[in-house]
Amino acid sequence: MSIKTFSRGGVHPPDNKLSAGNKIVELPPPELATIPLSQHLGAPAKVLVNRGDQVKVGQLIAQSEGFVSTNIHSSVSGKVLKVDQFMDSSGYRRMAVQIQVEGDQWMETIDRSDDLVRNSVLPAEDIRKKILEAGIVGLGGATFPSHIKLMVPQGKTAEYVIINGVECEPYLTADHALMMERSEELLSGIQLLMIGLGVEKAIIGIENNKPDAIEKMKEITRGSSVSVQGMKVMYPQGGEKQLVQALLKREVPSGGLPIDVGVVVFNVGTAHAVYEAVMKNRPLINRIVTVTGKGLDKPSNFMVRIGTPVSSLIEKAGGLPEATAKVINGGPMMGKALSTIDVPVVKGSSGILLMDESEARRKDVKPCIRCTKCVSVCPMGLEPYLLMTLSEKSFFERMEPEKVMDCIECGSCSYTCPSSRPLLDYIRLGKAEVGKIMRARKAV
Amino acid sequence: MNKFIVSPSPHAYTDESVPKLMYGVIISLLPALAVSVYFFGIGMIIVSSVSVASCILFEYLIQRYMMKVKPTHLDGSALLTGLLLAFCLPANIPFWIVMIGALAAVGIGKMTFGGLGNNIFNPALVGRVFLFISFPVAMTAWPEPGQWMHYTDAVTGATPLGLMKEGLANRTVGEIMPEVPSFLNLLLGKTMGSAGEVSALALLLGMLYMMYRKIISWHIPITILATVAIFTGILWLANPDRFADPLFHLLTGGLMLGAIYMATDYVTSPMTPKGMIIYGVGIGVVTVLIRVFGAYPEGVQFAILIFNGFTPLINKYVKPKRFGKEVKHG
Amino acid sequence: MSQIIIYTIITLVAIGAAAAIILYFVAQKFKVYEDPRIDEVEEALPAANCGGCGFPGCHNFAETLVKTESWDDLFCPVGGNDTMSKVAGILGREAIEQAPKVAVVRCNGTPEFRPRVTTYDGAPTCAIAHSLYAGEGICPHGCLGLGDCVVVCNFDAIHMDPDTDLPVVIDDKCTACGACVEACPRDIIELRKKNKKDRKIFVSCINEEKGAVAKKNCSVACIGCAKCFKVCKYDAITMENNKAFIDSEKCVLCRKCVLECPTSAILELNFPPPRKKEPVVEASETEIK
Amino acid sequence: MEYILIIISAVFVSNIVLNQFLGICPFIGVSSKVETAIGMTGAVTFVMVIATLVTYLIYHSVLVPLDIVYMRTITFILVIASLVQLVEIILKKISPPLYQALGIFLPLITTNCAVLGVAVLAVQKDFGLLESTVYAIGNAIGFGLALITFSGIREQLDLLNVPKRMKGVPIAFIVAGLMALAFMGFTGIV
Amino acid sequence: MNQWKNFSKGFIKENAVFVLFLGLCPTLGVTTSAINGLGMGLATTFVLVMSNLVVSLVKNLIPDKVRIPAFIVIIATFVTVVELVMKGYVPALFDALGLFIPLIVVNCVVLGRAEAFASKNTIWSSLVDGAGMGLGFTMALTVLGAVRELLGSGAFFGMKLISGDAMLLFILPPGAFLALGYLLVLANMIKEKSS
Amino acid sequence: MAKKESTFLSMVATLFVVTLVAAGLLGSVFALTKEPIRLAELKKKNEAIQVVVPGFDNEPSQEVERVFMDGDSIYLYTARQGEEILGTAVETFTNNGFSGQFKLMVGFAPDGSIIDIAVIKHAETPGLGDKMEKGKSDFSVQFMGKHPDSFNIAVTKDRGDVDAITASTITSRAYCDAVTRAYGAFMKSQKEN
Repeated sequence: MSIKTFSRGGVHPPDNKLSAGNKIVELPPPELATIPLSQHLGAPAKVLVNRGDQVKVGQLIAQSEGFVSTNIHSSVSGKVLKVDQFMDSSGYRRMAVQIQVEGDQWMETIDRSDDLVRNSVLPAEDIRKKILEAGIVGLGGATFPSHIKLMVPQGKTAEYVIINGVECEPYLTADHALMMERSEELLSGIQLLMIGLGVEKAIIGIENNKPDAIEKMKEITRGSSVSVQGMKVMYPQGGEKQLVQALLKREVPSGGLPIDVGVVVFNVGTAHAVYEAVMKNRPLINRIVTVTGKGLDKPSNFMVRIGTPVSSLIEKAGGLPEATAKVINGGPMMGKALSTIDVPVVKGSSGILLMDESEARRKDVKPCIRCTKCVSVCPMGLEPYLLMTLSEKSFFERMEPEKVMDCIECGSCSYTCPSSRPLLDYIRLGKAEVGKIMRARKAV
Repeated sequence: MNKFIVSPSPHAYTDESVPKLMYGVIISLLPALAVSVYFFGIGMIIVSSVSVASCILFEYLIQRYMMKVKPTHLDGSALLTGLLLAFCLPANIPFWIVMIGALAAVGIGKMTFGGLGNNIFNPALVGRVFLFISFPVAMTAWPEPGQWMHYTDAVTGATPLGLMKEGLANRTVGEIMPEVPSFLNLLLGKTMGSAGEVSALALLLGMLYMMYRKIISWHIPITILATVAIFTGILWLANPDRFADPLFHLLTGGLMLGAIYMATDYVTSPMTPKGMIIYGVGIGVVTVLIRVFGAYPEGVQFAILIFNGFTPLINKYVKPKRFGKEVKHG
Repeated sequence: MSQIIIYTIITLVAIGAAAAIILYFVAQKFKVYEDPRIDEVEEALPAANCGGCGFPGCHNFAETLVKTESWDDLFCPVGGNDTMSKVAGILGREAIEQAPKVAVVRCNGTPEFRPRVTTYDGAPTCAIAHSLYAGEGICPHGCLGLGDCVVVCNFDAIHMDPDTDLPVVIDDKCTACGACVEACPRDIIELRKKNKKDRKIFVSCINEEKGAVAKKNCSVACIGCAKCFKVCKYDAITMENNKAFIDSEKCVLCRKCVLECPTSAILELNFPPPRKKEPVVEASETEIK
Repeated sequence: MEYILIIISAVFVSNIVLNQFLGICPFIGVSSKVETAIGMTGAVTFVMVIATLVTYLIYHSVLVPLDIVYMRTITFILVIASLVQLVEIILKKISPPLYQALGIFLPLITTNCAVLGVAVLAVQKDFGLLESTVYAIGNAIGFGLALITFSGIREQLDLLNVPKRMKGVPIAFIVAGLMALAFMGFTGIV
Repeated sequence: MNQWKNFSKGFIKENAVFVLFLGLCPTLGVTTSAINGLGMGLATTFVLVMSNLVVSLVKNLIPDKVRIPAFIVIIATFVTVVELVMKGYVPALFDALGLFIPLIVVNCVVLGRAEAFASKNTIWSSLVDGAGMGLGFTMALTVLGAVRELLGSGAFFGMKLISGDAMLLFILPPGAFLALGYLLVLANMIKEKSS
Repeated sequence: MAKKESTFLSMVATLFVVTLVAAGLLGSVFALTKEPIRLAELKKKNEAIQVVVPGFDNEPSQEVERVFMDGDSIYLYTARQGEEILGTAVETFTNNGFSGQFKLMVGFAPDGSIIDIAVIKHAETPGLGDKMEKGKSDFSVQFMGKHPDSFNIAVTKDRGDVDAITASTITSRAYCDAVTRAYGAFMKSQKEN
């Protein structure tokens, strides 16, 4: 088969997968864990514990509040120090539970053994319920509660489960490591998702810069209804819509979801978490985080408890280099810059990337010369140069017809601009303003 | 404690930059420049250096003293404008006319609109057409190639297109063709014409280089050349006595220079491939219309300016194919 | 010769009469109801139908004048101010006399008081920085210093002070149009009553953190101690969300609260020479310069 | 063929706006948006053709036989003014959508010198009835071409960083000048 | 009203061309030389003064609904008078101005003043207003004409200042637009300076 | 302000009066200017004839002859001094100008040689084509005294004897076309008489 990729736009930033091939290192629980109540898209969870309470690993400490929301579990055992506002990665203060770690006592219901459990006999409904209870969210970074994806809306049918092993972000290797080391569990998780959705076919998409992962997954999935597809390296292939289009030649309609074309997409990490939740009864309390950067001593893939401070991760990877100028939560294309490293790892943290001044600084902004590069790299077929100008000059009402809401914020435009224009910055602002306009219209 | 830099994503950028693109274009112009200097000698050297120097100087002066902004005269764009302006002037034109052209190009064409990226019309072309209309005599006296040491005193003659336009009034194409340089000479540039437009071969080399560097895409130049070839081809087939053959039209005049360097100017050309094709076809058609039916022997500069004017409309109505409008099953 | 004059008269009169009669009857027959005020306004306009106002004709312009709320960009170049005020009269839109107001910036978080812990490197607008993170200073309510308010001001009445990284309002130029209030993503700018000699007293902080946190973020933050609230005899001060607010309508500029404030979060501007409390007055002086 | 030449000449070679300087006021005034420009073009086409026809008839059946051609200006302007109002009133009643699209531009056309200019030019050039009509259509297209292109450019200029002093009318004239410069290329086509 | 103020406003503060952007067609069309601009300006001034005079005379006799047609007739009458007189006594200028003489009828300045000023003011004020606006218009046309003549044919009021060709562009249509555009910028700058 | 009310009657009456007065005024101005206008036009024509066939004392514009050529009429004016025919002024045209039609007045001596040529009306490009006008360049001078039989009225590019105006070959060529047409008309009228 020909090498697949999506049909429109895309860029190819240097890979920089420094930590590729490094084994996953499991880190011990931190001394002090801060577990935010809002680690997912949607409403923050409602806290169930009070100051001074004793909690165990895996204990539910905050409950899903509303439809788009999810449960939060304690990732450590110990005493609740505070339920208060703590600084999050953006410097704003949000509610979180801070726990003084004492020992490592787990909930009795959790199966902590390493034994592989295959072939679930649970009905689809129970699988969905377990996923809901375990507080699983999309681990690729979007943190959309997974149980909602498993509820296929009326009138629509799911045909395919697509598993996203693309990891198109430069530097990040967490998914790669997961596929290499937990491939059996991953396959089991995929099969659970298929049962949960009542779907016969699943495809794992992996970019060609991870040949060993493709090999491994192909070997394991042989004979199952799960197929593995190697893909041309191209950012942002990991975007849901791009992935679906690349693998199935189906275009998710504007404003729609993959389910509109009969597809549900999960990240490999999510599939693995589903396995843990359903087969081992273990809620989402830890995740794999890549800690990387050119100045770092030991770029690593860590298995970390949610709530561990980022600073301690960096410490374990060799310590913060003197020249560090920027710390990014996630990859260089879509990650979020941190204003301080005293923030906890959350469900959506896929990597911690350190950059020095020369890498981090943006170049001086020059005038747009309309070179068309941003238009040709936009995977959504938008015109970033126009959107930015409209946003800059506050012509927000003209941005809606230009489909600004289709923007997936992949950053390809800003990446490619020879004038170093902050295209995505302004487009994001425009999206927010257009969103306001649309909501106001709906309200009338 | 470290003071971290915070910025929205993305946090990675390409190495491309505006100066790099501009200098890429300038490199691709070197073969044509070399050919021009070879044929027109000192005249070309004077014209191009005066043009480049005045464009840069005027850009600096206007930005510094009239717009009161930080001058950007060294970002390569003024240099490029100057070079392109020199390319479409006769190599024997007095230097003060070149300076007026540079003032028109930079002052009217570019700075009036706010500088790089804001102009609607291609500055070099504005300069050229401004001069062409203002100083028709000086702008249509073309030096014969090979006069190394002559500048304004060079012996002049008519361009192949001029010969054709004049000749067709009472003679047939067949009778005129012997007076026109051979196609080989047209390809190499041993003919009369604006300094930089004579050698089709050198310009094509430049185009290949720019395409290889991905500075320009094929859409605009190829559509223009193809449209001109097809349109003149039809006319030629219909009446070979009245209309010259397509090869003649492709190799003569400023077509190559216009199609490859002027029409592809980022700022003034459409943003989408579809738009570029509409633009290219339009320029091709208007060029041939003016060449064949109009009063001027050459039309490409007017055609490009006209379609520079249409570019905003093209951009408004020709959008890239959005993701996810139609859903294909299967 | 007189024959030609007669022909002229007959022709012109005939054409004129024909036009008038046809128009009259057609107008009767094809009458369409319209807001009568539009006609009234149109009457007041010069009827030059020149398009100088940017509208395709006086009628259209009149319609817009009647129907739209904001007349910001509407002006008739032919009739000038007289016409416009007449139109305003017809529509009863005489501007309601209001007590003059002026914009004040309610943040005093200079780098000295509010250390900068990060460097912002995104697009230089407050709106984008605000949606991204707390800002260079640690206070998530403080001024971002990127000047969105400066950009929107049509009267050059506001500019950034490079020493304090805070915007400065020039009272004489400020028209209290409110554009900056709208533009500030953090709602730091407020329109307050204009007092004699541009004097004003206000709480130059809008943070909602608890006292300890606020103090940590910025040394001149309002820590919600309510001392000013207790000292004010005119009920001009209210406490809400851990901070004080001085109502400019009730405040009599007695300056008791200024003396009381432990963090110098209450600013007094344009008063006679300072008596004590140096940091505040210094800051205020830089602000009015 | 002759009619085609008349049209080409009116549209490109001696474009009514860029070459003859007629209809400059709406060209500057009603060109800030493409949609408005299209509406204006429709209205101008409509009125220009009818006005040229009617004035042609009046000129040749009244003024010439009575030997009072010096009355041209005054009769033409009267006729055009009444005509515009007539069209406006009728359109408003008969087709409100069409009125919404074109009607709002109608009053502006009375003082659009392009309409009177074309009517006068058509009789000056000794055109026949059909020729006059074609001439009016050609000029209307020419007006539309210039106006719509120009409005496209102005929409774009809104998004660009035009220097403050140049903004508005001055830059509009510069753009018009450069368009006129480009249109000079058509010289001699007809 | 202060008559001097009333008169002088047409030159700078409410200049028809540079400030109000009215009457642009003849401004562009006839200004290939200063003398043409002057001639056109004076012709327009005559019409303006006369129509202002007559309109203010009859303003109370004309019902509102027909005032526009009546004004148009009045204006058109004076335009035709100008047309006939010029044809008879200055045929060369008439030929040079051509179509733009009848087009004074549709010059917004004329109808605009009649409607906005003359129909509301006394005869004397209307006369002064018409003269002021008209002479302001004349000044604008003459300046533009002089600039174009100077740049385009190297002459000033017909006197050749340089031998040989100048920048032809400026007496051709594109030059009219460009020259007016830059003059407007200049006018803006002067306005900025003065205020 | 006391304005008249807009009743149908008052409206019609007002318009009636206004148009009546306007028409009366116009009619009288026309009557006054009719003669000067006629004279001005006559003067213009006579001046052109005066340039190309100087020295006449008759009214050449009264001695008109019309010749049809190339779908349009060409007027010939005979200029006399006393009884002697000084020459014929031919009002000719060409449609090949750079900007369409232009008109020339060509004066022929009775033997057919060109006395002088004047431009009546043209729209050629200023600074280029308009150099055909007398005084703007020496272009028209080269025709003076030449006889079309011996002087090939065509630009040198077309193997004729006329030196074209620099950069305005089209105008020059059209000029020759008009002169040739004038000569044709002149010969035709000579033959007929």
